[in-house]
Amino acid sequence: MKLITAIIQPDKLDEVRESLIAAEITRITVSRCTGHGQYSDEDLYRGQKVVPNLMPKVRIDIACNDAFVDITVGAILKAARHNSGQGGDGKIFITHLEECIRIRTSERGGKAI
Amino acid sequence: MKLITAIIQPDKLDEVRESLIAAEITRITVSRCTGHGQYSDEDLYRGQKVVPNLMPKVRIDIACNDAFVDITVGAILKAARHNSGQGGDGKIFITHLEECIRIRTSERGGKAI
Amino acid sequence: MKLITAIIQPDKLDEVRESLIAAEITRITVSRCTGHGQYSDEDLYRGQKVVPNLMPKVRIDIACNDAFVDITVGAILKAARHNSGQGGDGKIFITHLEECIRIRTSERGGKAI
Amino acid sequence: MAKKTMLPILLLLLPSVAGAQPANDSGVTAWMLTSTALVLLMVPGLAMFYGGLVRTRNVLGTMMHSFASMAVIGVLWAVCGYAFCFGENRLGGWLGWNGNFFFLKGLDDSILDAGIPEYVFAMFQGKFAIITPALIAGAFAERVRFKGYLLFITLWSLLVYNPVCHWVWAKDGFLFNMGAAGAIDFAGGTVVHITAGVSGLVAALVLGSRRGYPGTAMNPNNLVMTLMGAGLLWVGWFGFNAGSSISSGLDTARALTVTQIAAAAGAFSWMLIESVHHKKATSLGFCSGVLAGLVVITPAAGVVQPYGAVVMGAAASLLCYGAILLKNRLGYDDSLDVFGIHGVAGMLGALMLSFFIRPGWMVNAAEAAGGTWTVLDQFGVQAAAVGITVAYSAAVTLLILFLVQKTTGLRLSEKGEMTGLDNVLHGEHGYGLINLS
Amino acid sequence: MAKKTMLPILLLLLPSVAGAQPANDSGVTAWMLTSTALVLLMVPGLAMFYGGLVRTRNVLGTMMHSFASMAVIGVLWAVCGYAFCFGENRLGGWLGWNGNFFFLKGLDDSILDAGIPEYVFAMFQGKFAIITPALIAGAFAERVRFKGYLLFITLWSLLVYNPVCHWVWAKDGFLFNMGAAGAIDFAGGTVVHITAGVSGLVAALVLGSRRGYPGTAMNPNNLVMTLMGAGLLWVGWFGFNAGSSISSGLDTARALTVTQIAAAAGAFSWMLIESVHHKKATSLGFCSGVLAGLVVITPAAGVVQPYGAVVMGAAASLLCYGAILLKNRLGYDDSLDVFGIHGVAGMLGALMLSFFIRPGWMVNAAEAAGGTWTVLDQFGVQAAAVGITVAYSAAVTLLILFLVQKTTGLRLSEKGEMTGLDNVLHGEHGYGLINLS
Amino acid sequence: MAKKTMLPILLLLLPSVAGAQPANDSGVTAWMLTSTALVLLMVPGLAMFYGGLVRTRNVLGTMMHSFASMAVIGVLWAVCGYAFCFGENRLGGWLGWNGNFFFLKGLDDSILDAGIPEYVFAMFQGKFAIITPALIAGAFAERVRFKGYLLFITLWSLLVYNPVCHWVWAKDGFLFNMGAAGAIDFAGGTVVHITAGVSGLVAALVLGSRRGYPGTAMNPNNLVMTLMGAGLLWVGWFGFNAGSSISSGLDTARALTVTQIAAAAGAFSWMLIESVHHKKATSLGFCSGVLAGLVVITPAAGVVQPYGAVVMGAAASLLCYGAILLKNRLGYDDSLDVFGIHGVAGMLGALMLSFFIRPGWMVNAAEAAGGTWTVLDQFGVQAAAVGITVAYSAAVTLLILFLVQKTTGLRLSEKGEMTGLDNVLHGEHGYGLINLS
Ligand SMILES: Nc1ncnc2c1ncn2[C@@H]1O[C@H](COP(=O)(O)OP(=O)(O)O)[C@@H](O)[C@H]1O
Ligand SMILES: Nc1ncnc2c1ncn2[C@@H]1O[C@H](COP(=O)(O)OP(=O)(O)O)[C@@H](O)[C@H]1O
Ligand SMILES: Nc1ncnc2c1ncn2[C@@H]1O[C@H](COP(=O)(O)OP(=O)(O)O)[C@@H](O)[C@H]1O
Repeated sequence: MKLITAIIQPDKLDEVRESLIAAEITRITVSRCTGHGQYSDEDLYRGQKVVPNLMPKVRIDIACNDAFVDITVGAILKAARHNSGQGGDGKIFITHLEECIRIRTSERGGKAI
Repeated sequence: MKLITAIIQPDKLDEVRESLIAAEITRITVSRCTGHGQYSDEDLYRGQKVVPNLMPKVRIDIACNDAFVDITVGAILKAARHNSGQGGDGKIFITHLEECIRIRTSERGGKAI
Repeated sequence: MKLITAIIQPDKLDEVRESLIAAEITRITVSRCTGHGQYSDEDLYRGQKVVPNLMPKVRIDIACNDAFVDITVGAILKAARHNSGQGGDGKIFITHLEECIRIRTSERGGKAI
Repeated sequence: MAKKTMLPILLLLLPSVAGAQPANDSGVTAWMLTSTALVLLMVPGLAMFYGGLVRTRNVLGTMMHSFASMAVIGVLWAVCGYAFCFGENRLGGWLGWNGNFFFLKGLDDSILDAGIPEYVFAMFQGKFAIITPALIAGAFAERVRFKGYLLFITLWSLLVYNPVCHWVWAKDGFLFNMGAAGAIDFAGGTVVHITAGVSGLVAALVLGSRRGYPGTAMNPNNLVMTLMGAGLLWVGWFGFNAGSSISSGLDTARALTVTQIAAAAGAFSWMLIESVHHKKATSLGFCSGVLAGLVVITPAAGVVQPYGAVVMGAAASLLCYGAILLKNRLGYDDSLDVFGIHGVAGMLGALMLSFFIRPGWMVNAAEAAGGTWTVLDQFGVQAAAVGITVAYSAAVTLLILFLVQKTTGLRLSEKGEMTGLDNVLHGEHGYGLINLS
Repeated sequence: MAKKTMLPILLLLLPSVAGAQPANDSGVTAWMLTSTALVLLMVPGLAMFYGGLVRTRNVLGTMMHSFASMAVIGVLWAVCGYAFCFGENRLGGWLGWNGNFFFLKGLDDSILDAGIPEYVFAMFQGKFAIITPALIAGAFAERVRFKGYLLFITLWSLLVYNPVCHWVWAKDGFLFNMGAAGAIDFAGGTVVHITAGVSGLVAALVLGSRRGYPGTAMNPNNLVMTLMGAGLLWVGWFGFNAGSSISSGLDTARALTVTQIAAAAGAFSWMLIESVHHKKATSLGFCSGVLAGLVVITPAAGVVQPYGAVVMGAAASLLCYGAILLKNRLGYDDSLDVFGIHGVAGMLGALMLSFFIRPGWMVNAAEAAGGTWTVLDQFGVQAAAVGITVAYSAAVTLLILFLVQKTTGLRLSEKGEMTGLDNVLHGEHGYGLINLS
Repeated sequence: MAKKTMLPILLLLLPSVAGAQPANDSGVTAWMLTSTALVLLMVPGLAMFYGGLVRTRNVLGTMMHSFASMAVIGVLWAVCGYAFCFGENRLGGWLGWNGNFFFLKGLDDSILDAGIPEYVFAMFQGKFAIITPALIAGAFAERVRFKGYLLFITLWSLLVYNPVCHWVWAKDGFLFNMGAAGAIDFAGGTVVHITAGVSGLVAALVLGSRRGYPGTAMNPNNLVMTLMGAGLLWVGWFGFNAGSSISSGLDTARALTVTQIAAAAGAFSWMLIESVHHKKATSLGFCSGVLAGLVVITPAAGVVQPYGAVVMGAAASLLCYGAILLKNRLGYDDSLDVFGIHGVAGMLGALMLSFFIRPGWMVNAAEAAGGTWTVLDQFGVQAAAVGITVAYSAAVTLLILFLVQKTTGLRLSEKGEMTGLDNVLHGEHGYGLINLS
């Protein structure tokens, strides 16, 4: 099993979720974070363009069985990109997941994903 | 060492913390997240029941030595379950932790947990 | 590749970021969390000192190539410590990162960090 | 607001024709100044109420809908709005006009018979003109372009608000003179709430639903702020209704009293309904009940007594609750229920008041009618006023929407909707606090 | 509020017996209307103040405690509350009653001698009846069921507020007539703050502490909102106190002035105390000082001069600060310090005012007493009024708590407490903004 | 505020010398009481406006800057501020003094010729004294120590505000008597906005920039609250300006009208400018435009007519927008643009009003001048008043800063700045809601 962590632009959350659902990946956990990669978004503050050092991002965590890693990554890549890719579009990190437990039933492993 | 990440229902945070403390696991990190697993909680909005697509959840991260993994998981399982388990009760993910460093002292490894 | 996760005191965020930038580590993701380690900070509430059970913390996630792990950890350790180290200064966790993908370009591995 | 309890009282509003300038009554002026400030307070109140109900990414854009009306209509009203509303009949009574009111220039020394400077009346009225288009914004929340919105409210104010206001509140307005003693609209049941509610409905239908509606849940970002806003609206409404007496005496007191009671009754009933229906009384339901009660009593505050206010407040909650359930069934996206609350309760109030009119009023009306004047007679007048307002608002709003869509455009792009108004249209984020920086 | 500076002035409040209706004074009416709106503003102000202090999961539920009082007591007051408070003595003076006030129906044309429509007086008074039970809610915040709470405030309003209000402010109330010139309670030291404070204490003791108190820290979810709320309370209090003169002249001005000064002095002192004690002045401390100052001056605003206001404001902060430290020592859970602020400062104000009464008042009192009337004489009267109010409120609240617990129940289940009021009782979340969606 | 439209009117403010106490006018008193409450509302309004603009870690500390002024100046004003401002010329007219006003003790029975109790005038004026130093705080936001700030505003109130207020508004103030009919400052262009703006600029320069400015982005923590605050400021400004007529009649109405119009015009223009410059109209820009419009009309509200208000509001937005761009170029850290908005628009208003004065005023001035009085004559007077205020404020603020830095210290340590005011100075966190607990 793998734990896939994607950092994406907030405005892409809806699309990424839809893309994941289309790929039948429905169980996910999302949270707000702030990141620094390449500059991109800018706010206005009293007539001045302000480039925030840290920009709002969304983090998506998905635990999945090995067979689903490519599907998941593909679904994210497809939806998270602005046009044909632009600075700030984000990253996907994959780590090895040793165990997964469903709290409701105490099931473990792949079937608990 | 392992990193145990539990996604639980917000209303169970107090109980899970108490259960962990009872098991002498006191060092934890928690954060807010939002998740999609099975539907469960519902809000009311002007007379209509609304099932949010993403529901508020709490994430607990606990780094622990291998010997404590079962105790920790057990403590969480016991406390995080609603009655005898219900949809949305959450998940526990376990990954391998390669190193742990206490910032205060720069200690490393198991004794820094 | 490794994923370095540091839990630090909120008031050290600026310094840690500056220290990382000085070490040429610019890509990071930060988020708010709350933690319980050793007691430290205290608030006042109508004349009473209140020691919160869970205290505001900041989480920093940094994916980096193996060669940069020590530099990154060193930069954090140096900046995150209050004076010569005090309770609550935080922890650093290191896990193995199997894959890293840049969403914009679909690049993978070390060069995508 | 042109008080309509009886014709003779209305004359108070007219500056005397002859040279004799009426005297200023410092007490009435004091209350009308206060009322003006209170109605102004409703604008941030509304911004907070609406702002809290949308998703996080749209909070500023939604608040700006209310605020921008202060700027745009605030200027427009001074330039020509007042002249259109309170000038003499033109174009067969479709609109008023008085060149002397252009830029309010003829008002500098004018005192009305009610004992207040005409400036105060003009500013008080101006606040109504500001808040009415802002109300509509709730119907198409989270999906309109800012420029298009500004154009929309400008046209709407000129073509819908001004004419209807003229008909109902100007001394030569045709609804003002309908029947024995005029169609009763004390503080804006037709002029404000029905026009806004109906136009909102039309706009929601024409623009279509938000992306993802109704499948995706669209959680309010800040119900806490919505509650604050509802509180300010309640307070401001005292100026809205009690100020509409253009006096500081018994009529004012009566309006204030029934306003307070209807709001309480509306809130109480909504809580009750929800408790029965869902076993839980929501805070948003509470606020909706407050609003329903306030809206229903708005046309009626000059003629109804306390027990009538209780009945009307309760009825409004029941009907609005039903209307919103029906909307959910029908599936159109009147996002913040502008029609469900303002439209429905406004109509209910304008009609239902007929059955609770203070006896004294009916006696006078009978006299004016030169014989008898029954509840049913008045109900007929009210129904006519409602019908005309509904039809006119709907038709002209449709026309305006067409115009706006052909020019600046009104509907935001799908991408813009996903990113959110705040970022796309205003280059800002509402709550920096939720992200570390 | 029945102004108590001197008996003769009080007569202004009574509609004349003979046919001659007093004339309306548009200025006084304007200020009383404004005051009514200002006191209403205190309800959202209180909701914000309290709402910010509880944990995130209880923010809406806590705000609803204030808001719901607007709905429930708002209706109840119109139906019978006013009749109970300001009707003539019944049951040996325990309560008032006037069938003519039922549903306020006898007020439709009534103008009081003070020159205001009786409706305005009734509505102004009604706001006090609304806010008082809402104050109590702070004492048992984060742990009561909504239905039980509604029942509690209904009974409490009928059985505690109405009688005490009648005793203190009705012209035939026994405390109103105690001693030479009555027990002094200008704007609600006894009627509002002592009753609420004491009843809150009793309720907190009976219901017991929140789960985890005091071990678990219970962080305020939004001190920023608490500050806003304190600001609105300060503003609203001008209506509360200056409106209680039922006039728009010298007495009003005096009340406003000492209110402003006592609040400032209270805030300043609390900051000072904290700076000495903790080297830090907290914002919550600032607000507590404002409230302490406002509460202490409430009974006194009609008789005290500026320097007295400074002294009383400072004393209130000192005593309340001590009272809260003591509470922490004793360990009971008066969650938002209703007793510590309102109870303590209310009692202090009612007693301490004796030493700062404007000389003119004492001269008149001496005359009324037919000879001499000393500070100690008045202090005795004040002490009696305080003692009676404390004992009565405590006893009857105990009874009501018993009743409520036997019927709907009042204490929330432990599970409910952990989940939070918002979700369990209202099916909502206060801040959607904190969770992505 | 001492109204300056014509000298004769001013006399209304003076209690008659002879025994004959002027009669209280309940209407004027009602409006002045209301105005006092409205100006008080500006204090939480300002706290919200400023509080929303700083970073999360400084939100409470920044709000406390506004609130603390209520406490400190609130007490100081009652003790001696009023005596300094409105007493008779002392030290060659540098300051006023009237021992009888110490602790406001001579005011207990005084009624002014304007028909209001002097207490009300003193309290209304006191609110101006409270809000002015609070405005300055925006210039050095996020980097001052609380104790130093308290000392700073105390000294500043005594040494800058009180003298300038005396010169401009006391009947024997030298600016009040300059030229034919005095320097025109209806509601505080010089006394409030120029003094605050200039002093803010000086303080920002002396204290230096925030750590990391301008490289690091400093995102507003809560623009939503900033919008709410702007709304309350707009409402409160009606009291600020219309109350400054010390009447409830035509002058009041005129002031209210132009205030409303200038604010709307300012907001509208700022939106327009931003749309052209950045293709986006921000909500903060909207609020800035509202403020610019309100500030520019403040000195002018007594003499300008509606079309003038439109022009001045628009001009203010344009100039302030430019001033802020220039600041960004120059790189100094006037954090919340106190100079850029209040200083610049205040000066613009004080000067520009000369060209829009109501003809009637000029006729009277000419009479008073015994012949002719041209726009340029008045412009000269206005320029002198502005120049003197700027120079004096800058110089004395410099002195005060020096004093404060030598005693309590004013600038926060770098470590404190990084941790944030809330935690370091007040031991609190603004938003518990953002962290689980
Ligand atoms: N090496 C990294 N470690 C942690 N987070 C990262 C890393 N690289 C990128 N991120 C996160 O992803 C977000 C988007 O990065 P982006 O600007 O698209 O990266 P890049 O510049 O490599 O294309 C950043 O704001 C940050 O939150
Ligand atoms: N495979 C997964 N990957 C990431 N998060 C998950 C996964 N499964 C569950 N979660 C998280 O756990 C929460 C609760 O899941 P739950 O509904 O109890 O899961 P299940 O339906 O498998 O019993 C979800 O809201 C989500 O945040
Ligand atoms: N074993 C752990 N697992 C998860 N989080 C931890 C752990 N130890 C510490 N933390 C996080 O780090 C923060 C600071 O810990 P600290 O008090 O400095 O640790 P210690 O007491 O070991 O020195 C805690 O508040 C918590 O958020």
